[in-house]
Amino acid sequence: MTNDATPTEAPQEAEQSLFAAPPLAEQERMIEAILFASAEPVTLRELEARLPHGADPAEALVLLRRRYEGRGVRLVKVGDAWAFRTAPDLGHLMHKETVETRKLSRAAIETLAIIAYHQPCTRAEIEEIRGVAVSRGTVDQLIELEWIRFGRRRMTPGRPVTFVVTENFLDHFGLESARDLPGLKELRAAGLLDNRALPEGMGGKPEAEPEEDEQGLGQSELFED
Amino acid sequence: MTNDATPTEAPQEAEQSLFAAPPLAEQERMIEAILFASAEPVTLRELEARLPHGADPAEALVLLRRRYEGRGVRLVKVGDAWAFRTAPDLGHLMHKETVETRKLSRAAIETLAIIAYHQPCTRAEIEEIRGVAVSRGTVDQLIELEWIRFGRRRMTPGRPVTFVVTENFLDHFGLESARDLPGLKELRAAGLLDNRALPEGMGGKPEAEPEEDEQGLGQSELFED
Amino acid sequence: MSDSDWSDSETNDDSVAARLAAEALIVDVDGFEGPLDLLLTLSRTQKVDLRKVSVLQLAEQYLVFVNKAKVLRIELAADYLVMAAWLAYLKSRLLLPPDPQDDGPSAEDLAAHLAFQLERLQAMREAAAQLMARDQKGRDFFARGLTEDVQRIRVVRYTATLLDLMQGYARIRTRDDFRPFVMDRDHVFTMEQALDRMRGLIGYAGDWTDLVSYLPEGWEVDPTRRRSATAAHFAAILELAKRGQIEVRQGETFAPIQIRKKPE
Repeated sequence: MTNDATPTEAPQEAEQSLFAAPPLAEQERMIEAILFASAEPVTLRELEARLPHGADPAEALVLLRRRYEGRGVRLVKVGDAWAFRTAPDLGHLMHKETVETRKLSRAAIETLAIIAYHQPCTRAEIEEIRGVAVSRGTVDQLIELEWIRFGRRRMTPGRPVTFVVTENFLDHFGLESARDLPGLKELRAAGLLDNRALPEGMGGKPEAEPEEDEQGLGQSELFED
Repeated sequence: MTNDATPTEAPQEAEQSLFAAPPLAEQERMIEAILFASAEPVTLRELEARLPHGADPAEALVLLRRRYEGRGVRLVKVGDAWAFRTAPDLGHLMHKETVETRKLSRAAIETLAIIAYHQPCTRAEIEEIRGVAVSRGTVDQLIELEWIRFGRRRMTPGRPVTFVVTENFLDHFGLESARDLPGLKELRAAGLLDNRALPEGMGGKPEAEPEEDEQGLGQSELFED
Repeated sequence: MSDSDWSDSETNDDSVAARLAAEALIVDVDGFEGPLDLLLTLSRTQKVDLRKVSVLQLAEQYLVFVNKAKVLRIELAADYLVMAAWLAYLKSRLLLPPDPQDDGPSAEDLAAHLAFQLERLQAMREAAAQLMARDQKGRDFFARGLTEDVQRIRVVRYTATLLDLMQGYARIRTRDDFRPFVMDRDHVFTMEQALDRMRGLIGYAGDWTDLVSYLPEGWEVDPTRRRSATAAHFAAILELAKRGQIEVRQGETFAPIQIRKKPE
């Protein structure tokens, strides 16, 4: 991976970009610079906007990701965005940078997992799964952490709000997308993510039954493509 | 998370570091990660303190610096410390242009309209028609937009400069020449004017003919109407 | 949770040891996140796969727990009691032969659903644990520390249409047509003025007098002025009449309006 080969005429080529997109190697350099400068993931769209006209960030990103394989930092995808992150096996060198995070309560962690695996997910559904009321503080805390946000309202009576996980959530847990949640496939195969209707007459818990199509839609949107 | 690329032996090596310094390539990775994540340039001394015992950051830094030669970011020495910085030729990527469209102010539109209908036209004439002083900013703005430019000086006392509209102006407003601007009669027919009697002599469009009217004579014709 | 035998409803409450054990568990109720969580914990004592858990046995275990809480006079939250009632109902349904006239869900369906709920809660617990065990940002991997601000350059693009231009021009060229409307105060007599006048005059109006005779000098001839003064004085006498200071009369429509001071 010696880079001595990188053409020194690169800057001149950049000037020619008024007429043609810069060479791929040059696009790669540019993306490298942009992503290095940002702590937040940068969306493909923004990369496109910031690169010279005619550049193809998607292609250059493939090259760049490969270049950093096995390095101390690596290129990761977060939703539609890209970011450099240090390799996880080097975390022990970073005590200085470690951010002390508030310890999440068991309720908050479970609520987060339920939202991630069932999204979009209403409060009633969370409560049905946990068998206990979700306190306002729990949801607030997760929203404050920017790990969940409000999704679309469910088209059922009362039009309840739904919760979905955010890009920040994906970034924090090193996930490319919600489809990469650990064990998701197995859970789905076991039918444990189904919104199984309660048998009628089940005591004292008239939970809102989400409309099937809506639920199905949301799920497939998020996980299946 | 795709850890596949990370050399799997790395963590083991790190553990072995209790007894021996990690290989140079591994030290390079470590420094790369530390410099990447640090908010400030890191001194050699601090690197030494943070790397496993026996590591030689100076040597690894040489390798790392070489690795980033010609890339989008480079390893630079800042005083006694080291940091990654954007390659100087890519500084322009750290700007993000946002285009904001704004309506031209009423003063600017009126000034522009007077120049278009009466060109060549002096500032004093514009003020006479509008009945208020024309601010410098308004004229500057129109010049900056390349919608007006200076015409020939008027051969009257003080030799005032005149303004005329530009090709850009015609381009922007889809006109072939300033003569194509509709006259008052047409404006009224188009419902742009109140349908009431106009003061004498205002019924027609002033025949602005820039080429011929450069002199004061042509102008007086226009304004006496 | 202690390993006391909760399925044994015969526990001797008199035994101090048993009481203590029971208390330990009951006190633990704070540690449970609702009845479902308690059920999940109880189901572990069956030491079988959740799919094979005996719901009947579980229901019994739960009811024992609730009864012990009652004995110890520990107040359980309402949802624990609701669950207890429901489990008692389920238990009876499971034990009795099915009622052929009941077309609702069978006791087995209800039991299966409860088992599903427990399995799902368990699965979510495990998923949550897996999630939290992942490498996390700020702990295991890190973002760029020395970021560079992206300078935002705002480019303002001004626009104007031909219509704006023409309207602007039209506005200037027709401006002279507009003359601001100025109220001609010389020919207006206000009600306040009339009221002031009349207040001074009614003292003399012992007999019925025509309103017209009260109009001020110089206001009776010019029609514009007369109209204004008449209107103002008419309004003024109405006000005075309202206050009970004068009386007003009019013989017929359009007949002269007469006023006099109200007799005391």
